[in-house]
Amino acid sequence: MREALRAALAGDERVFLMGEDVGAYGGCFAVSKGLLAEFGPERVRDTPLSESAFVGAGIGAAMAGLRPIVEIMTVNFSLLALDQILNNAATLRHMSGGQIGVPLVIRMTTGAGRQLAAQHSHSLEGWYAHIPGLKVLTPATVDDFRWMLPTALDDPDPVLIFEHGGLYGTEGEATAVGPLPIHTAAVRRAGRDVTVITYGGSLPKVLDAAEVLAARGVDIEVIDLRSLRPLDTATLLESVARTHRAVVVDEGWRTGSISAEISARLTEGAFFELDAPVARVCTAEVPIPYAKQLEDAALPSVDKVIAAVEEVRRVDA
Amino acid sequence: MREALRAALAGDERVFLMGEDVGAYGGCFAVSKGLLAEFGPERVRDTPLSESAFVGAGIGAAMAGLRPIVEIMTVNFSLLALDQILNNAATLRHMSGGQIGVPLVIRMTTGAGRQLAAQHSHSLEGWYAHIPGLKVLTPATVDDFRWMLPTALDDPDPVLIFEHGGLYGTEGEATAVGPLPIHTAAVRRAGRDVTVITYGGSLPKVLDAAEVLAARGVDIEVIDLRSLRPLDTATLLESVARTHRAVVVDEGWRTGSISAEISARLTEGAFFELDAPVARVCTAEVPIPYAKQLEDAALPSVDKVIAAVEEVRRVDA
Amino acid sequence: MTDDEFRLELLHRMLFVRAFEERCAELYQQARIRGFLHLYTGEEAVAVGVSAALRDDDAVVATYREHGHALVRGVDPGAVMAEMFGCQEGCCRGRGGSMHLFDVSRRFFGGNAIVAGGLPIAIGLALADHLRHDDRVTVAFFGEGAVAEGEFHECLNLAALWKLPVLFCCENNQYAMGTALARSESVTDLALKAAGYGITAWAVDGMDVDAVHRAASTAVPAIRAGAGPAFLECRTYRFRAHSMYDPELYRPKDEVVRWRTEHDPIDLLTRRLQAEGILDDASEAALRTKADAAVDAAVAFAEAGTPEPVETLTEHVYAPTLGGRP
Amino acid sequence: MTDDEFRLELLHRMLFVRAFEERCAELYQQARIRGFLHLYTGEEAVAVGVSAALRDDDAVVATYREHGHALVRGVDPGAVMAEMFGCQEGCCRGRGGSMHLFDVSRRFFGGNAIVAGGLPIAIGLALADHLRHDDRVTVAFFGEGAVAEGEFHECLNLAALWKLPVLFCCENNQYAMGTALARSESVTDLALKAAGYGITAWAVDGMDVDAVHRAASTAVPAIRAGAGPAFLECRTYRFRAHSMYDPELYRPKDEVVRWRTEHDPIDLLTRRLQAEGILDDASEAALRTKADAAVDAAVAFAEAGTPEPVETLTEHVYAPTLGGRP
Ligand SMILES: Cc1ncc(C[n+]2csc(CCOP(=O)(O)OP(=O)(O)O)c2C)c(N)n1
Ligand SMILES: Cc1ncc(C[n+]2csc(CCOP(=O)(O)OP(=O)(O)O)c2C)c(N)n1
Ligand SMILES: [Mg+2]
Ligand SMILES: [Mg+2]
Repeated sequence: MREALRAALAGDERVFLMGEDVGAYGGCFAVSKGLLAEFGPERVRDTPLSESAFVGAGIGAAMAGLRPIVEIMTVNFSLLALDQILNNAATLRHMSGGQIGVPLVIRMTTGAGRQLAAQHSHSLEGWYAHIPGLKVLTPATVDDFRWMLPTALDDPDPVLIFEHGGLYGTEGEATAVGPLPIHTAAVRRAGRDVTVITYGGSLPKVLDAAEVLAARGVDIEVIDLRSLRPLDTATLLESVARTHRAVVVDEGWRTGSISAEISARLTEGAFFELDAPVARVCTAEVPIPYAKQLEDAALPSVDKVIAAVEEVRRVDA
Repeated sequence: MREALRAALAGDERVFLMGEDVGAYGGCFAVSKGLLAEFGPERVRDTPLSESAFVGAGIGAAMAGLRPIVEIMTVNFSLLALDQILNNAATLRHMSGGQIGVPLVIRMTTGAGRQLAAQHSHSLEGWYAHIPGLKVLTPATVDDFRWMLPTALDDPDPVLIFEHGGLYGTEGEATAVGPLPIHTAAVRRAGRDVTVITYGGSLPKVLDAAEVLAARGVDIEVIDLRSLRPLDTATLLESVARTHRAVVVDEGWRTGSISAEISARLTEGAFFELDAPVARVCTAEVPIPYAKQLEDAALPSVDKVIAAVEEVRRVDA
Repeated sequence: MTDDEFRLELLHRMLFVRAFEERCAELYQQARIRGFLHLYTGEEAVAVGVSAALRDDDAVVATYREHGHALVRGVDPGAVMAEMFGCQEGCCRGRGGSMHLFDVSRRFFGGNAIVAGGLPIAIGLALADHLRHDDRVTVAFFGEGAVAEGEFHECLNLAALWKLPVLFCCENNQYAMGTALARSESVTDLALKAAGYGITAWAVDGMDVDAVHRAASTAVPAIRAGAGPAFLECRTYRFRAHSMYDPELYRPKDEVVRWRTEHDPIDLLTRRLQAEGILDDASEAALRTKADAAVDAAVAFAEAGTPEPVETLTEHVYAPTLGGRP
Repeated sequence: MTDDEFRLELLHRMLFVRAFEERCAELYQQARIRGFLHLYTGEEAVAVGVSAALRDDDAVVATYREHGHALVRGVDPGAVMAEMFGCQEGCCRGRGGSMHLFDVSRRFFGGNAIVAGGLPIAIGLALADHLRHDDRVTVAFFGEGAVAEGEFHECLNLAALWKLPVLFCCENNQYAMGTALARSESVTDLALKAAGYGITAWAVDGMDVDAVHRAASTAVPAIRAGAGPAFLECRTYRFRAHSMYDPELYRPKDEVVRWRTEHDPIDLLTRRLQAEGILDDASEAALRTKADAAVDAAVAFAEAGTPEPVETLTEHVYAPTLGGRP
């Protein structure tokens, strides 16, 4: 991600980075370390703790033709800026009859799994995907962390990038060499038996489950949504038309999660293809607890994915 | 609603009402007219425009044992208080290991249909239903406007009541004579052919559609959810087991709406009962436009409900 | 333009805004305009006086009570009226309505219906100018009710901390819907709030367009020169209800009458210009006729408009470029 | 308690908090404590001095850096440690962890990890007392970083407007994570912010527990008597990193060393009590031993705890009453 930010700042004068502790501190997850020295405090701009004001300032600067990258340290604090995101960023183009664009990128860390407890463990990317006017990206691979940003910056509309906190440690070099499309899902593992749809921090869990299942002779297809809004329904339907069974895995609370939307769309678009109801593996409907054993029990896991796959295979139409 | 508020204030010293213009102005929709004179400014408490602070103050007062009714003038402004609602009201019981309860009622007007344009026409009740720790009510009848409030006030946990702006004009006397349960859906019209599930401001539209359909010989069952969290799935499944077809009607934007959750639950719980995929009639995925013709086109309507019912009847398993 | 001509123009603008608003009220009664309608009657001197101190390339952000600001900023009155008629000729193609007027060509950035919600946008517009070393100024208009919102404070701090070219123009009309200032602020001297951020602040009689214009003419060039933000409180009064739904239970009728009869900004300037021999009855009548005619023309334009077609509903949610599938 | 005994008790409390925090750091290295851990080392005089001015039935709301506040408020140290071990003996049954300590029996209301997020709760607790005519006081502790949040302003205004019994205690340790105050506030004299709301404000040396206690002992009784809210800025310094993840790139090492060696609140009080002849080496050693022993006991209690069973995961989301089906 740091490389993506550096390239964006170096490549386009209109780009600047703004957020809490992006500069002197080096970014909450050391993501922006070194950028202050390279680009200076005007373009790597530390803000006070004023989420609503600085996100709104990003909107205004984008309206004026700049290309701000606003960092909200984590999704948990984005609620303080939600009015600006929903009532301004998402509506301005429409309310102005197409006169105004808001080419803004908002990055934030999302997700649980690090024992940060109820106020610091939200997974609200699916919730944001409810809002017309926004685009919602969820990179899960090294390539996407590196190469979704330039595409997002080229987008004339506000793009939210949710980076799962558990993925910052991912090792590896990017293999892609240029900007990647941001509107398509990717098949991360081809398979015959069950389509497992996921994104972000749950992708590694699903890929691990795929290994275990493969050893048992079950061949799952793993789809990484990459973007929650727009949702690439076509890729999902195409896969389900082959496998006839689907499981959705996401870290949001079950009720009203993006997995509900996917389930509804698969039912709408592939009802007569499905041999079993679409299953969901989500987070338990509790504020995320601190204790490791409780948090683990609340979140999707490799075992839960495996169990859900086995379950949809048992059912038969 | 005014009667409900008056009775609550008169019946329990711990109850007080707080919000913008609830007092001197008489409430944005004249809902609290006369209450200031009757109960005084301490218990009918006008607040400054400080949504986060006064909603949070309601949380604190509830923690201390009072029974605040906080009015957020409309759901559109609730975003400013969302951090308090999600990170405090919804989590405190859990984070404190059960020590703290937040017996708070938050009322707000919701919905579109009055040409108030993009920032004043949100329908976010389905969105709030995603949050564990909250309860979400959507009264649609005179009885529910009158008699859900006392039950909500008795509840030891935070209850959000979404009152659709289009329903304040509803005429009629309450027929119920005491507090109504808030966790159950109600069958507002029994029917054989298709289950139509809805709530709040869409209920009158669905009942109108039922009349038209009845004249054509189509007999729909109309279920009023009443509560979006918890969702009374049992009542829905029971109905669908009889009709084998379902349509969900709600005023939220389609993607990620509560109708997606209902579709997913029906698929999970009644897959083999369904003769057609669950259909959804939602709001178009646009910020709500001002012009009447555009707003009408964006929202669910009697015609769209009828078309959806006809459509699910055409499909056959 | 001579000084006299300039002040006659101020009068004309106030007359025009007044006539426009009164016509809106009529059209609302006739249900030609719908939704929420917040009229500016009584407060004209604020928008007129401040705007006259701006350059064409400066930017304006306003609230839901913004017809006046849009008009004096030069947004086409016909397009404003057509907007409220829901027509494709409207400045926002019928999507915004009364509360959301926009005209990028005039750098008029709304029309924001969330109290204090426009302030961060103003900060951002100013930040863009600051980063590009453009000497443009952004004016944010807002009611005194907005001062209680946290966002107001965040924005004052950001603007002062970063020395952004923003004029915060508080239209203190003494009520936020039904809430009098003293019932919403522990300290009602709003200039003190600005001082807490080191922001230069003035309070002026917002019914005196000369005074408003003088203050703005002091503030704006200083901001433009890099002095950082300034805060201008204009003490004013709304002659009409908050919106068309308001029964006005919260203020005595005679208070309204007193303000209308004793403090009307149009009367004040008219009398002053007469006393100074700049205006006579005939030229006053001519100005009024001209204002009325302009309103007539705007209404005629809107009447002749075409309702924005339903087929366009989903346009302008995302830009049509990039081949994205939304 | 005599005055001397009282001040020895202040010293003991600071020693205890210090020892507790240092042990937490060790336990974090050993991965016995997980998640975010924000230590109070260096700032002990603030919580100790203010809390000593409170009654048992007063209420306290704090931040994620709240071990010290909980401990001096009388929350059981074993239960605090067990909480961080994720045990059912923890004060929140392992659900809260370091950032969310609660103990209703001590009227200790958290443990809030959203900056400024606890302030509205404090307002509400105080409002309840106000409505019930209880003469209790609520203290809200928060960092100077919170002053930039809009919520801070909304809360100061509400408290002042409604004359609520709240003490706003700002722990100005000069940094919010890596952001020095001067880079987040245009005016760094925080007492001026309070003045903008008509709130009485003091700034005291937060390293001097006597001074903190004196100020709090002036403020709290006045609040209790109905004078409305007060604001107390305690100027302090955190000796350790923001949390256990912080590489501390934003402040020079020697600045930390200088504060540690020249301004340690424990050293300051120790030296003063020695100079006043109240403390000798032996009694100082005894106090330290007592503090360490209490920490040992807390750790032993936690070590003997039982992990909160996984089966209870869904408990405490809603109250178990009412037969509701969630
Ligand atoms: C955040 C928010 N809360 C509440 C409202 C409802 N509301 C609309 S206008 C208004 C009063 C605003 O008063 P003021 O800022 O003084 O402006 P004025 O209407 O007097 O011009 C209120 C409460 C809103 N639009 N936005
Ligand atoms: C609303 C919000 N934004 C950002 C954060 C991340 N964060 C946690 S602590 C902190 C610094 C707060 O500084 P201060 O208020 O001075 O307290 P201190 O840590 O110095 O005690 C930040 C930015 C947060 N927890 N909440
Ligand atoms: Mg006002
Ligand atoms: Mg600090």
